[in-house]
This record gives sequence, structure tokens and C-alpha cells, in this order.
Amino acid sequence: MILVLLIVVLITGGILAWLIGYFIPNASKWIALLSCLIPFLITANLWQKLSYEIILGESSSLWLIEINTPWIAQLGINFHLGLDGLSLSMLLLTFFLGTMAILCSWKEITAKQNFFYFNLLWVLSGITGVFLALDLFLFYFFWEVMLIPMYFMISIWGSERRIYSSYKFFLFTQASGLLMLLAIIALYFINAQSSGVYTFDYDQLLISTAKSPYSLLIAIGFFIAFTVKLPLFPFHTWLPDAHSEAPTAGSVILAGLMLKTGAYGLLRFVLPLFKDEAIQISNWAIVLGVISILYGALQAFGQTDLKRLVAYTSVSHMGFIVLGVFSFNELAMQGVVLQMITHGISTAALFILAGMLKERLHTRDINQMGGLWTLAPQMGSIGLVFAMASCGLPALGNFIAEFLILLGAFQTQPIYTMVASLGLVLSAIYSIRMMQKVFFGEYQSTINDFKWREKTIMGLLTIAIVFVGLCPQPIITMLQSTVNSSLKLESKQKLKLESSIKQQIKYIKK
Amino acid sequence: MISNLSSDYVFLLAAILFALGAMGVVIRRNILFMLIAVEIMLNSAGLAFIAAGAKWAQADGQIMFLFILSMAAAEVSVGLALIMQIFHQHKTLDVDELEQLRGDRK
Amino acid sequence: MDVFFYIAAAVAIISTVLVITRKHPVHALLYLIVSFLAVAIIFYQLGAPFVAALEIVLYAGAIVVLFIFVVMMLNLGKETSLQEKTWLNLSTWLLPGILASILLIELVYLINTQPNSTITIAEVDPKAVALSLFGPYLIGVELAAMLLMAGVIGAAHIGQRKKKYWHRFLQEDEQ
Amino acid sequence: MENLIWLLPALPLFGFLLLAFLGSKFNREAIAFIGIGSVSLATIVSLYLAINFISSPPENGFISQTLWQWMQVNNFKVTITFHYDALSLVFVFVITFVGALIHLYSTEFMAHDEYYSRFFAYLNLFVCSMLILVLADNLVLLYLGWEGVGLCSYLLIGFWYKNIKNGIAAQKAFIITRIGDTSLAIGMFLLFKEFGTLTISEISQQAVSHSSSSITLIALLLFGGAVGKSAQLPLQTWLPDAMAGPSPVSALIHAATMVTAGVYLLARMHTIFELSPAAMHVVAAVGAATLLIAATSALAQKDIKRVLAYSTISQLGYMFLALGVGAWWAAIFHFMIHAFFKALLFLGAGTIIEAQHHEHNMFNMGGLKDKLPTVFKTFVIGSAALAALPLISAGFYSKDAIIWYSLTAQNGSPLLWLVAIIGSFITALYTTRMVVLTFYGTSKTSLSYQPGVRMHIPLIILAFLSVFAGFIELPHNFGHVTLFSGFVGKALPTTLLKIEPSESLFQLIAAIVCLVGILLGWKLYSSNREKVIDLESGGLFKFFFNGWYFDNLYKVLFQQPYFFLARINKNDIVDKSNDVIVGISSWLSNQLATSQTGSMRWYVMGIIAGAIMILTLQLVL
Repeated sequence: MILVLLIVVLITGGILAWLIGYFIPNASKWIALLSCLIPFLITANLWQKLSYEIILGESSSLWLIEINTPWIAQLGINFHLGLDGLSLSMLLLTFFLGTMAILCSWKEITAKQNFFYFNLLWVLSGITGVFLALDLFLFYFFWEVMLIPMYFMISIWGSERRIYSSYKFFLFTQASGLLMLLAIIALYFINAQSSGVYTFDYDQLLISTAKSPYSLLIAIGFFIAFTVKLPLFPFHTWLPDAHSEAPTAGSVILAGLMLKTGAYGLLRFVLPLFKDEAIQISNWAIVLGVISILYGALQAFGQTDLKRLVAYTSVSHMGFIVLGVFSFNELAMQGVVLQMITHGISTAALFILAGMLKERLHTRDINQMGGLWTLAPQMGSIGLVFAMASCGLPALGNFIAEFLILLGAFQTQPIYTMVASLGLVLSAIYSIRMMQKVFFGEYQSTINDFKWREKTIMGLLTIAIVFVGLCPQPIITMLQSTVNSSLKLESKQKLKLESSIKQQIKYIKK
Repeated sequence: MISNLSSDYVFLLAAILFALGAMGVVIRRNILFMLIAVEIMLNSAGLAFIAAGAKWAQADGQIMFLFILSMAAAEVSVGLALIMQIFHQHKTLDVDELEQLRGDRK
Repeated sequence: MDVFFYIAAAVAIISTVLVITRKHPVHALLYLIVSFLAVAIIFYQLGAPFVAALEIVLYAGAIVVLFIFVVMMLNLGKETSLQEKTWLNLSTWLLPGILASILLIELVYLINTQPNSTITIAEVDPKAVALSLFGPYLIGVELAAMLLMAGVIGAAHIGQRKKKYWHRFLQEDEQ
Repeated sequence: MENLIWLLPALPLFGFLLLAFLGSKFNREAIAFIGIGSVSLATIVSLYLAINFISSPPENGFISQTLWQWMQVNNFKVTITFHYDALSLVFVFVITFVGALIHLYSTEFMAHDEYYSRFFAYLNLFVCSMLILVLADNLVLLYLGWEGVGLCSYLLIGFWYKNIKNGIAAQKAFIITRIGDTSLAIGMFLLFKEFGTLTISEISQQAVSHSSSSITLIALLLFGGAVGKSAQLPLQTWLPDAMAGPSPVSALIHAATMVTAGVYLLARMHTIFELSPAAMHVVAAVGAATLLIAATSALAQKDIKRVLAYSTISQLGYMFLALGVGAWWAAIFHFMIHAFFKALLFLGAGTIIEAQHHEHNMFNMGGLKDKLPTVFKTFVIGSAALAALPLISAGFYSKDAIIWYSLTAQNGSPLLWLVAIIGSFITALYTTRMVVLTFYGTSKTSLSYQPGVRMHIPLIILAFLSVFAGFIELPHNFGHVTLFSGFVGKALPTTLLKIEPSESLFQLIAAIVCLVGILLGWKLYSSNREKVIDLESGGLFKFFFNGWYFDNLYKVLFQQPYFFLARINKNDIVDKSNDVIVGISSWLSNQLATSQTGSMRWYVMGIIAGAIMILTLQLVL
């Protein structure tokens, strides 16, 4: 029941923020903040409460908390939400970055404020839904819910070329979404043919051994849908435009969370459902992943627009994720999930920083910035921390993730990992150039340092990244069970699944 | 009753009438004559339905004709009203004059 | 019995050809009536007396009469036939003719390929038609009723001579 | 005693945090106090640990302290543990002791700099990460220290960031060391694949029994990391440019501690290297080659700090030569002695530059002999140690041992010995050149500033060590004191001799070569300046001056293509391919639009054509 509460709080919060905003001018900000903090607290104490079960991984069914009520029974679609280690960590990240996004757009968004917070909260509810949905149809439903408000946020509150980039963002994601819909429906029918049960349910599809000539095509359908979202090399062109034109909160949500839905999709749907197809396409996927690491880094080095630069760094970091996912190794899988979290935090921080610089200097062009350390030392040191985080300095979160990915991927794909670790050098080059161009050298324009609000945001983000960097163990234990299950369904888990299926059949008969 | 051999000829007749109607619509530049030609086509379609109904000895053919009839009536009334409006405004019944709805204008 | 059918068919075809080719609208309409009458006879021969009667009453009676009313109202008399002369030259005939003939050939070819069944034409009396009309096809009747209502209202509305000027600049003087 | 180890890195870290967050609140004295305080406390703790360690050595030769478990995924387990044995004792002692002296020195050197607190914060962070590096129990923690040290060197080289050139030098240093770090990282991945663990002690145990083909590759990759950090042959171009940083920074980072991290790594992973003689030969060869190139380049430099930078590279070459031939303890001994006299020389150079209105070019200096007496005396002692003046200077004992082992040790060879001898000759040459040019002759620039006492104390202490530190290790033929090699031998393998020629003969040769070098230098350079200038105007000197043109080579090979690629691809050809699709679709829509002519008959014909098509389909299918 808590899971539904999470989504409902966000949706009602959105509507309230929109309506009340007309009567009380600044109320929508506070409502938005509140309706983002409550789910955060709920998930936090969920984490405490369930920590015992997570460690043991002995919970009754595969999911820690589960809610499964029929929605459209004739088609076998049921409102099935489930929480396990992976989605719990993703939810924590979602609500944490959601609050950061709201805090950082406190002063920045003045026009049509309440509609802005409505969109923001609905994007968050869409993302929460994506991380919880265990029914493929419901998953696709939330996939669309999270897309539309983000389109509005970019096209209304963006900067100059917002219309072009919001179209591009919408078209890319929508096209890949439809591809996924085709794949889901095909899977639905193939499963129905073999097991006779017409269902979209994730658990049942998991154990269905339906083999058909099309399963490779379906797997590729899912793969392309998720790799467009997680920008992999050929499909990444929407990301720089969407990021450089989105408002700060928009880019934080876009980079921090929406890229993770792609990676989450790979982990949750592509690997368990299409185990041997994944092996077939793993070679191609890894090649693309390595190319996007190096290509992203090269592009980041060439950019002069700060937000585009940070956007290309996310392309490079996401390349690590694909490398990790398709090397089928526990270490790499842990690294992938940690990378999703730490990249979310570090890119969100860099985007908020870019937003603050844009607020102060009214430009994103790094050639016009320079020597900002003399006037804003705190901003400089925070910029240094997160620039170093993005190039994988140890004692910060990203290093743990990238190290685990490369370590794990090296066991199965040594050559590709060697080429990928070239990315470490290239990432150093672009982050150093960013630091040099923005904070060092002679200063041309005067700016003032952090105000207390900005200090809190940046302080929280730094604490988060250093915490994950120095003791990532609590997060790793949280993900242990999911990583194992997404890799191979040990017999123990299979038994549990049968038991949960029997319960369901009873349910349907009732 | 005519023998079944010639029942196929009825279809033949309907086809000929239909083709003539189609040619009529395309040839004439006066909307009135186009409307008349459309009536011919409708009538030939009705003929075909009746022939089929007769052939299978079921009432469906005739019912279908009734529907065609009602539709033709409604269509003619509206068509003629339109023709009057067109004549009233454009002072001509030439079809090629009425081409505001062109698509290729940039 | 077939000879009547052939005569009626020939009459129908000739009158339809003449409808299309006549310059003067009233002549065309008269030939149209002849064509509808010929078709009515064929209906009768096909054992559908009710429909034949309807054909004469509605098609020949109502629709063509409407046409004649309109022709009279717009007094499309002399000058339309002169105009038609200019419009009806060979070039306009050629392409449509080819198209219509292709259509005809295909239809004919299709009809011949069907295996013609051996059962004879049976007469379907109006009682059977009425029974099925108000049986399964009841909805059809209601729809037809609605269609006719729409036709009436549409014609009434469009036919009005409006005072309002349709176009901001082109002042239309009331005729 | 174990639970004191964590204090070593913790104190400088605490100092860093204090200065970083509250730096702007303190006045100058407080900042200086915190800066020196944290490092000297660490020195006291390291001395206490050293004394306990030496007096009552623990049974298996090391003490370790685990703080917390860093990460544990299935079988891959990494904990934050500090491993304190004889080898790390030496390194810890050098880092903290020399670090404290340099902190004291820089309180006065940076006295009038506006970013006083930022400087000490970075220095403390550097000392902390260096200590983590040398105390790390597993390679991941070592990598943490490794990268932390790289970051601090970037920040400190680019400390005066207002001048773009410092920024560029700092970027160059960070990127080139980062290349080395990547090769170290790949080495670690391969190591984990072979041994399944990254804890150094476990690797050493398994290494002995583990015979696999990839040991050489692992050794070479680890050596790649060392090459990056210690500026050896392929990646040495960053160190001369790193002189853009303040002199105390050069003294601490680019002379004493950071650049020797590579030496520590190889010494710590000696079991891997012993298993693959091929790798040892590569190390020795690279060491020898770097030694020669750096020495010749130092000979042609005009800026005093660049001379010292190249000399550091060549002395590091000596250390890697020693490691390559298997003389483990000699390399560590030379590291310690080198740390003392090179720090002394850098601090001296800093004072000289400070006193000469920031004049770097040696040819504009001169006649400082009587103006800065203590600086002159300590500088001469340091140079003597660098030139390995026989019998009295400590440099002689450490370098002589290396030259001796380069011939006789396991992988030694006459060629290596010859290169070492030529190297020591050129070292003697450029050292005397440096001393003569700066201190003798007529003074060109006026003296702007007399260094205070806080600058003199470190110089004097370091000079004292440069002389007497050598006596704890005397060669066999006279004195035969093996205090140092005995102590360090516990953590490192003993050096086996291949051949036993008479040691005193070779010592004599080395001493003669050194003396000849000094006298030749004296004669050549003490004549008037013009002769020296035209002597050095030859093409060969220009070639040496540019460091054998490695810099330009890398610029052409890597830097320019990368810049060009980034510039032309700025707006992403993949993005352009999307515009192609957009273009095609809009052209297509225009073509179709022309079919809507507006004429009714055209549309009716379309309908009829459609009907015909359907019918033909009916016919065909």
C-alpha cells in the first residue's frame, strides 16, 4: 500500500501546487517541496525497516513489498508494483534529486510557477512508477507519463532553442517508446501461445520458457528503447540539446533520473527476460558502449557551452553502464547500479552549478567565464569536487562505480575494458579543461558567492557523494539480491517464484 | 421471370451503366451534370444489388436498394442546395473555378 | 422472356449515353427519366415489383424533378448549352474515356470469372422484404431516417440566401 | 601501538579540513600554526612508531590497523587498512620529516601571498594522501592515495592560477600522470583476474606459487603507473613544466615525495617483479635511458629550477636502475638520501629566486657567495651530495652502491654500469655549472631580500642530513656498516650478486669520474660568462635544452590531432545525420503537395484510378 501512496502523494501534490498557486502566489514551491520530502522520508524508513530482510534476502517472494490488484483483467493487465533493492535505491535517488531540483529552481522559475511544479511533480511520479512497475503494460504507461511533462518543462521554461530541442527529445523518446510497446505486445502474445495465459505480469513472463524466432527481435526492441533513453552512441544526439535548453531543475531530473530509467530497464527487463539473446547482442552492445565512452569524452572536450559539456560527460559515463551490464559479472553489475546513483548525484550537482553560473553571468559559454575562484572560492571548491568526481577521483562515489565496472568487465571482456579505461584519461582531460576555463585564469566578470540556499544544496550533494565514495557498503548490500537475480535465477529464487505464481492463480480464480 | 443465364447480364448492364456514370462525372465541367452522372452510378449500384438479391432469392438486395435510395435522396437535396449556393456566389457552375482549396501553395 | 430484358437493357444504355452527351440540361434530365424507367422494368423482371415501383416513384419522380426545379430556378437555359459546346471537346473525352473503359473491362472480366450458379431467379415479394426490413435491419432503417433528416436540414440551411457577406471585402449585393 | 597508525594520515587530513572550511577565519599565524602543527605532530607520531618498531620489531615484520570495510562484493573484499612495515617506515619518516621542514620554510616563503590558507590546506592534503599511499594495505587504497597525490600536485602547480601558463603546466602534469594511473588501474584489473585479490600481502603469498604468463604483463603495467608518476622516460615531459609551482611545492612534491611513489610501488610489489626477469630488464633499461637523457638535458638548462627538475628525473633514473637490477635496498637508500639533498637544493633555489626579484635565469645571477652565506654553504653541501663527492657526501654512498650493483647484481650488466658512470660524470658537470653560475662571478641583479631564520633552519638541518645520513650504510671494503640494508632487508628481498669483482677498484673509478667532472666543470664555467654562452650556443645544446624534443613530439603526435578532432566535430556529425533525415522528409512532403491541384476532375480521376487498382489487386491475388 505504501508504494501506491508514494505515487499518489506526488500526483496530488502536483495538482495542488497548480491549483493553490493561483490563490497564494508562492505556495506552489512549498507544496512541491513537501510532496517530494514526504516520499523521501517514507522510502528512508522503508530502507531502515527492510534492512534486515535485504541483507538476508529471504523475503517471502522475490519482492520486499508487493501490491498486485487486477486492473484490466480481460487483457491480463494488473496494477502490480513491487519493491526490491534496486528500485529502493533508485527511489531514494529520485526523491533526493527531486528535492534538490525543487530547491535549486526556487528563484530561477518565476513565470507560470505553479504549472512548472505541476510538471516537475508529475515527472517524478512517472519516474517513481517506472521504478516500481512490475507489469509491462503499467511500465509502459508510466514511461509515457514521465515523458510528457518533461517535454512541457523544456519547451516552456527552456532557453533560446527550446522548441527545437524539446521536439527532438520528444521524438527520440517517443519513437523508442513505441518500439518498446511493440516488443511488449509481441512478448505478450508469444507467452500466451506457449503458456496459454494472457498476461503482462513480470513474474510470470520471467519464468515463461517461450522460445520463438522473434525473441531476438523483441530483445533488440527493448534494447534500443532503453539505449535511446540511456544515451548510447548513435542515439545520443537528443541529450546535449535537451540539456542545454532545459531549465536547471529540468536538466537535473533529466540527467539525474531519466537516464537511469534506461539503465534500470536494461537491468530489470532485458537481462532477466532475454538471457541468451542478451548474450548474442552483448558484443555489439559493448562495442557501442566503449565507443560512446570515448566519443562522449571527445565531444565533452570540444564544447564551449557548459551544459552541453556536462551533457556529453553523461553520455560518456552511461557508456560505462552498458559495458558493465553486458559483461554479465556480479562486480560489474554492482558497479552499474552504483554508477547510476553516483552519476545521478555528480551530474545533478554540475548542472545546478551550471544553472547558478547562468543565473549570475547570463551565459553558458565558458569562454566568457574565467578566474571565478578569486570571487567565489566556495563555488570554485565545489566545482573542483564535482569535476574531480566526474573524472573518477577515488574517495568520491564515481570512482567506486567505475572501478567496479571496469574490474568486473575485465574478467569477461579484457580488450574492450582496456580501451574503455582509456576513457579515464579522456575524462580527466575534459574535467580539467572545464575547471581551468571556468574557475582559473584571469576573471572577466564579477559574481557573488553562494547564498545559504545554494550552500545547503551543494553541501547535501557533497556529503552524499563523499558518503557513497567512502562507505558504499550499505548500498551494495541493498543491491546484492537484485544483482544476483538479474544475472541468473538460482534454483532457490525459482521455487519462490513458483509459490508466488500459485498465489496469483488462486487470486484470479477468486 | 428471366432465365438465370441472363442474370449475369444484369451485372454486365450494371457495370456498363456504372462506367458510363463514372465517365459522365469526369467529362462534364458543369457541376449539375456531374451530379446527374453520380445519380446514374448510384442507380447502377442499386441494380447490381437487386440482381444479386434476386439471384440468391433473399430480401437483403432490395433492402440495400432502399438504403441506397434514401441516401441518394438526401445526397441530391444537399447537392442541389450547394449548387444553388455556388451559383449564387460565384455566378458560374464551372468546376474548375472552384479551386481555392489547393494544396501546393507554399 | 429474355427478349424483354434485352430491349429494356438496350434502352437503358442508350438513354444513359445520351444523358452524358446532351448539352442542354433539360434534355439530359429527360433522358435520365427514360433510363430510370428502363431500369425499373428490369427490376420488375428480376422479381422485385416493390422496388421497381419505388424506383419510378422516388428516382424518376422525386430526384429528377428536384433537378428540373433547380435548373428552372437557376434558369440554365440557352447559354449553358452554348457553354457546354465549348467545354465538350475531344481532349476532355479521351482520358476519362480510357479510364472508364478500363474500369468496364475489369468489371466485365470479374463478372465472367464468377462461377454462375444454376438456381433460377426467384421472385421476392414485398412481404418478405418488409419482414426482414423491420427484423434484423431495424437499425438500418433508423439510420436511414436520421440521414434523411440530416439531408432535409442541410438542404434547408445551405439553400438560404444569407444577408451576411461571406467575405470582408467583397461586398455582395443582395440578389 | 597499532592503533596509532591511523593518526598519521588523519592529522594532516584534519589540518586540511580545518584550513579548507575555516581558513578565511584565521589570521596568518594561526594558519601557519595549524599547517606546521599537523605535519609536525604526524612526524612525532611517525618517530614514536619508528622507535617502537625498531626497538621491538613485531613478529611477522609489520603492524596493520583496519579502520572500516570499504567495499565487499561477493569475493572482492577491500578494507581501509594501514600496513606499517620497514619499507613504509622509511617512506613515512622521510615524508613527515621533510614535509615538516618544508612547511616551516614555506610559512616565511609564502608570507606575503594572499592565498596563505589555501596553500597550507593543499600541502596538508598532499601529505595526507602521500601517507595513505605509503601505508595502504591493498592496491585500491594505494590507488586512492595515488590519485589524491596527483590531484594535489595539479592544484599546487597551478597555485598561482591567475597566470594561464601555470594552469597549462598543471593540466599537463595531471593528464600525463593520469595516463600512468590508467596503466596502473589496468594492471590492478589483470592482477585481480589472476590472483582474485588486491591485498598486497595476499598477492605476495600467492605470487610465489603462481606461475602464469601474464605476470610480465602485470609487472609492465604496474611499471607503467610508476613511469607516469615518477616522470620516467616516456612520460617525463611534465616534471620540468611543473616548476611553475612555488618552490616549497617543487621541493616537497617534485623532489622528495610524490615522484618517488613509483619507486615505492615497485619496491612494495617486488614479488611480482622478481617473478618476471623480462620486466626487471625493461625497468633497468628505462631507468638507464632516462638517467642519460635527463642528465644531458639538465646540462643545457638556463632556469635553475629546471636544472634541478631534470636532475631529479635522472636521480629517479638511478633508483629505477637499481630496482631493475635487483638492488632493492640501494634504491630505497638512494631515495632517502636524494629526498634530503634535493629538498635542500630546491629550498635553496627558492631562497635564491626570492632574493633575486624572482629571477630564474642562472646567467643573470652570480656573486651570491658573500651575499647569502648560509644559503651558499648549505647549497654547496647539497650539490656535493648530488654530485656524489666521494667519502664526505651521503650521495656518494647511495649512488656508488647503485653504480656497483648495476654491474654485479642479478640483472646487472657492464653496459648499465657504463651508462651509470657516464650519468654520474654529467651529474657532476651540471652541478658544478649550477653552483658556479649562481654563486661565483659578478652579481648581476641586486639583492632584494634577506631570508629569515625560518628559512635557514630547514636548510641547515637538511645539509646536516645530506652529509651524515650516508654513514648508516658503508660499503664492504671500508667500515662495512649495514644498518640500513639490514633494516630494510626485512621487507625487501636480499640482493644476490652475480659476479664478485673487487669492490674497491670500482669505487675508485666512480670517485675519480666524479672528481674529474667537478674539476672540468669548475674550469669550464668559472671563466667569464660570454665564453660559456657561446660554448652553449651549439645545436646539440639546443637539442638538450628542449629535453630531446619529447615535448614537441607529444604535441604533434597526440595533442594537435585531439584538438583538431574536437574542433571539427564540435557539433557532432551524428547530429548532422539527423538533419539529413529531416531534410529528406520535408522534400518528400513538398513533392506530394503538388498533387493537390484543386481541380475537382483531377480528384475524381484519382478515385477512379484507385478503384481500378483495387480491382486489379482482386484480379491478381
